[in-house]
Amino acid sequence: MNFDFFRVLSYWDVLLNGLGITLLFTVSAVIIGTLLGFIISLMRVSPFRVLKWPARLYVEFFRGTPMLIQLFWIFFCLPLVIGRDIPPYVSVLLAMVLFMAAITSETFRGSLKSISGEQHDACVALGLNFRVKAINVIFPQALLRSIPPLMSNNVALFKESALISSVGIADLMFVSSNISSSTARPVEFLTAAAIIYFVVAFPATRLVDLVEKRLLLRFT
Amino acid sequence: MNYTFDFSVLVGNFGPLIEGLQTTLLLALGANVLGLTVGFVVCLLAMAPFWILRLPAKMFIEFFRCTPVLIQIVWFFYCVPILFNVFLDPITMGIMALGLNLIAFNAEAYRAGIQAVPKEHHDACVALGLGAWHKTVYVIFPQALRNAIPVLMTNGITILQQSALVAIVAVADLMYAGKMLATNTYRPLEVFTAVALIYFFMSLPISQVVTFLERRQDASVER
Amino acid sequence: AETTWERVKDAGALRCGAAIATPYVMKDPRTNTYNGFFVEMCREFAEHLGVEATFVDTNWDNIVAGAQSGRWDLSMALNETPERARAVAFSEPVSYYQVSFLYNKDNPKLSEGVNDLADIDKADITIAVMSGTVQDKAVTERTENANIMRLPGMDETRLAVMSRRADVLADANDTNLLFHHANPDWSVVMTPNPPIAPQGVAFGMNQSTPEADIQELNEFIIEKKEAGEIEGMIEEAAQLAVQQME
Amino acid sequence: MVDNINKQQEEETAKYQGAEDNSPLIEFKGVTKRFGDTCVMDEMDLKMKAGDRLVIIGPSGSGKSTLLRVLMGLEKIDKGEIFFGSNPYITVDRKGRTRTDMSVRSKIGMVFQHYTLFPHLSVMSNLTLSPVKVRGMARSEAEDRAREYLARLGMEDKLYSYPGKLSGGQKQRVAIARALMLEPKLMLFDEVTSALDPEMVAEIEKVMLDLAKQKMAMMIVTHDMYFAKKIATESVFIAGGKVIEKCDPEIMFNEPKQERTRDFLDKVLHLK
Amino acid sequence: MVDNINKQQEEETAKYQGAEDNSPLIEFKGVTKRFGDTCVMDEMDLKMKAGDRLVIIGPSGSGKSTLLRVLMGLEKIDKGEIFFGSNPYITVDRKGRTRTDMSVRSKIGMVFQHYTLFPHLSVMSNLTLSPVKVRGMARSEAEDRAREYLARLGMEDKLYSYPGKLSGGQKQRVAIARALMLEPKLMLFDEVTSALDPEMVAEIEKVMLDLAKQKMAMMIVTHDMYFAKKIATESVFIAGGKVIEKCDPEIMFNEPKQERTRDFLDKVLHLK
Ligand SMILES: Nc1ncnc2c1ncn2[C@@H]1O[C@H](COP(=O)(O)OP(=O)(O)OP(=O)(O)O)[C@@H](O)[C@H]1O
Ligand SMILES: Nc1ncnc2c1ncn2[C@@H]1O[C@H](COP(=O)(O)OP(=O)(O)OP(=O)(O)O)[C@@H](O)[C@H]1O
Ligand SMILES: [Mg+2]
Ligand SMILES: [Mg+2]
Repeated sequence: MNFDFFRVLSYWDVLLNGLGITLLFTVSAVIIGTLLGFIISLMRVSPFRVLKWPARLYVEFFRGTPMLIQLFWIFFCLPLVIGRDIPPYVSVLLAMVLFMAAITSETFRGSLKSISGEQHDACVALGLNFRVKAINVIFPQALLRSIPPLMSNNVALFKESALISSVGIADLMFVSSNISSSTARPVEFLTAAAIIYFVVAFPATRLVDLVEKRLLLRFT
Repeated sequence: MNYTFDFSVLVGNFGPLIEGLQTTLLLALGANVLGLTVGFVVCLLAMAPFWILRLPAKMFIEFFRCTPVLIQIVWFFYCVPILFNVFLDPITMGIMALGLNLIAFNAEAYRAGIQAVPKEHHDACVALGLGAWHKTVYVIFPQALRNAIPVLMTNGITILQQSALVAIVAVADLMYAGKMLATNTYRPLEVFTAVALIYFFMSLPISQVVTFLERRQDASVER
Repeated sequence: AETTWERVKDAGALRCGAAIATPYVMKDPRTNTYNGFFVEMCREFAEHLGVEATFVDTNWDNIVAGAQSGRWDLSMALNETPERARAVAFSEPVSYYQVSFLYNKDNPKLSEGVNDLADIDKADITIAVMSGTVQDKAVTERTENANIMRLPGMDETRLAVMSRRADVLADANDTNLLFHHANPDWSVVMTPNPPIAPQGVAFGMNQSTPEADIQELNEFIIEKKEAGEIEGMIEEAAQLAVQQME
Repeated sequence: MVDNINKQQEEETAKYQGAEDNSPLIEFKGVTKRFGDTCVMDEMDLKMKAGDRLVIIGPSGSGKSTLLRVLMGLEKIDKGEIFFGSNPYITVDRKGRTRTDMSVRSKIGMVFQHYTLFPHLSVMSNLTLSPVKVRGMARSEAEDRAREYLARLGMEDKLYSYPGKLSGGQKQRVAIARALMLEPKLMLFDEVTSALDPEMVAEIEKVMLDLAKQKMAMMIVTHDMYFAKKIATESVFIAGGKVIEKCDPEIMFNEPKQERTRDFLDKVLHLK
Repeated sequence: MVDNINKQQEEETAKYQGAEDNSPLIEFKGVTKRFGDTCVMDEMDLKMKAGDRLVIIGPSGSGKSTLLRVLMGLEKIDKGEIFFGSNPYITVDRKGRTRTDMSVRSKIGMVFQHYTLFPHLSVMSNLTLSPVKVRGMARSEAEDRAREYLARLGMEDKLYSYPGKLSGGQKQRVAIARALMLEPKLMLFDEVTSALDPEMVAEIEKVMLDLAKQKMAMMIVTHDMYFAKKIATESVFIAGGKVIEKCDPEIMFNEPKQERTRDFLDKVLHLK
């Protein structure tokens, strides 16, 4: 069998377009999901059961089921449940946001927990009230510690986003299998797509490592 | 909400779901067997002193960690036969595609476990006259394994969940059975909810064990 | 309550569910524009209503659910099957459909050629179909021994035959013919006689669509048919499809 | 028995020259503190006068840290009460909940073994955070005062450094300055030198001796008996949740009355 | 200058009663060790006789640990050679690579500050691992010997405990027993008490004094000058990669010759 990887070049703009869609969905979901995740992590560390338990259940559920079924459920079932139409890109974004919020809330919770008891003691000894302690001492440290794992979460979401092709969103994955079949050249185009994903994700993971080392150097 | 639930569609249709579940378990189990064994070998290669061994292992790991599982599976299913002219049954292919992914992630878990063994223990081995082999077998590996277990288990559940992706290439797993049933009965809500719950209750006990193990390891931070 | 078309007019857009099936519904990957003769029909019907046609990507698994849940107003290129009739309302058929089979002539398992369904209904043969389509149902009902591989979209079914994960691709006769035109060197199409699952291809709508609205759509279709415009559209779409594959 | 000793000691220490202000500063009355089943403070009584520098010694796990943490309001108590001056400071209400007078708590400062500086804030911000945010002091005033304290501790050149860039001794000096910023009436030191290199120990002990000269009231937990002897105006030995011996440091370190104190000192001073 | 001092000191120490065996055990000749740009050992010369117990003191970062680690074969050196008895033990070959005589290395045992017991093995397995796996000793013989050593250190009841269940002092005793199992000719101790509670320090120091009575050759890095004085037959002060002073411990701790030694001791002994 002969391969013609030059074929890929003539479709580069289409593939890039797909990547654009992928990135658009990823970035939007990262922003909204991270904010939501932060709120959920606060619910989980709060002393009130009414906040704690729903948050815990939510996180366990979204971490305990395949993202594909979450996507399907939100895409097909949610409109039936609420009895209203939801535009497809909203469904997909919602699925990604909910998934992202579940994993980032764990990240935030981990960093909140990792702040030693001694820091809390020091706040008492300095007479800091809850507001100052939270805003000036605990959150900044938790946030700094969360940066590297949050960045990893973003890369993970970027990769997981390939799933949205399965409900017809024209992302990189969708576009490449679409071209594969219409040009009858799956090897070339699927390989190209894999390489594009890699080219974006690999430097990102390196960056995570770098930032992690920097932060460790500065704050320990 | 104007939807009337009808979970009775599930009653007569548990057969295909159970069959799908069996396939899902087989896929997850097979991938884990590959991941736990070969992952260890790849980890050793990635830590080898010779770049000839190290480089390909690292490239393998990075490639699988930095591309979506979906494209790995799709690529494996459609491109491998074209490229290499090999035809395996879909379940074997599924196990291999998922297994390769898990190998990469587990290799990293093993590596982290090995690196988490305190540097002082290497020194202690020298002071005790333990050679490289004894040190590795009796001191480093047992501790590394213990360190790695929670991550290995987490990776194991993740691959159980990722195995749902093989439905997209028509391997008849739980997700696929669910999709078929949803299409045939026109009852996606009931079917997908049931499928989601099945996945959830498979992952839950394992993730509870992981939480327990992590807590225990945190409690015994000592040299 | 408002009727469906009134609501569409208010919204200013006719939403059409698009699952890819050349030449009925196609999407040019380079420009992201939709074409195909069902797409044309949608555009013209939208014009008839005085609105824009918008297209919502979907696949064959979900094309019915989408109409049911009101995700779009019209499901394009839906075959009229009794099961679907229970879930959605159909328009007049726009064109006619039957199942054909495409295979690789170099496949050793099929070296003797395929003349009817019995030739491929063997335990070592895998037939790829788009899941949830009529060909899926038809082939499932009529075969006993062959393995059926249900894939979510046309892209995947074609990839399956190309990669020889599947031996035979069961698809609409028009669609298969086009694929054959694009790959004449290895593919062969067999159209069984008597035809398998001959039926109309129509628009699907939510069952709550008022009778009068359906009637309005039907009249529109019949008018086009009688004017002979449909054949022209099919021809045009087919040519476009072949071009795209090059 | 313990009560007897305490009374006897109080008479003796009253004569001791280091203690100049005889008004009571802190008084523990029958304070009991349990962690689950282990009773860390068992109906403990303890008095400290305003001019005192009280050194607390005792075996590991005897509850020295717990004593200081209770006083700082970091741990609840199960029974008893603690007075500050003549006001009740920490008490236990009818439902067994610990009540703390917050206005009193703000008069006590504490320095910990592991510095516990805020790593994301500069030295300056570490010092000014509480005065500005809680006490409502003007920022410029707080900064002036921070400069003054840091200069006094020889750290004027590290004003805008981050804690991660400082040595252990420097961190501990910043932690002391941070506690002093609130001008506490009483400072608590819990093994503040034991995480430091031996040479830096001398550095911090010098700072504490300087504070002693300024008549600051201190409670000090330390394992360095030589330093303890030098700084204390008063010393207690605690073990098993009780005050075993409380007396003049001269007496404690040279001829302890109690068998257990002698035992402990022999061990720690390597006399055995 | 350093050479001069060393010669002078050697004459003096020869008279010292503690040292009975005058044959050389360890000799450093011009050993240089760099970490990147910092030179931690700078053409260092050092001699130790077979009966000696050499205490090494010096400021933090002066290279005391590095000296012991080089001797244990844990660090490479850049120049110079080390003799064991009359045999070259560690040398540098023409290409700058460090060559270590493995048969000699197995005659040296080392105990570390942080115990470094293997947490996944019981006390017994910690002790028998090396004799059985490396020396090929029969398991029963190794276990007998382990029992003997543990009994000698008062640990006979913890034979099958896991390190996680032991106190710091107990862990350190096990670590010492583990090193002794190989019957080394020379034991290296690197601040073995500085991670321990003060009372446990006494426990471990007692064990070391017991070993001293049995004439075991030791090199000891410690920050406890009182203990140093008690155990040493010989002492060196190092700073800046050089041996600043090497002499009888009586002289070192009472009237050090060198300004820098005096300075250091004043600080550490809280005399300043
Ligand atoms: N948060 C806690 N939960 C349970 N037990 C505790 C807690 N804090 C302290 N303890 C126990 O209370 C006892 C006293 O501890 P404390 O830290 O006050 O001793 P200490 O005298 O400061 O000892 P050290 O000299 O080792 O610092 C110990 O037995 C300890 O195990
Ligand atoms: N692995 C290493 N890489 C780089 N520098 C090192 C390394 N180990 C030690 N050093 C440096 O070498 C110098 C000597 O360190 P060493 O640990 O020998 O000192 P020390 O005398 O034992 O100090 P301490 O009393 O604090 O234990 C220090 O400046 C240290 O920073
Ligand atoms: Mg304490
Ligand atoms: Mg050291």
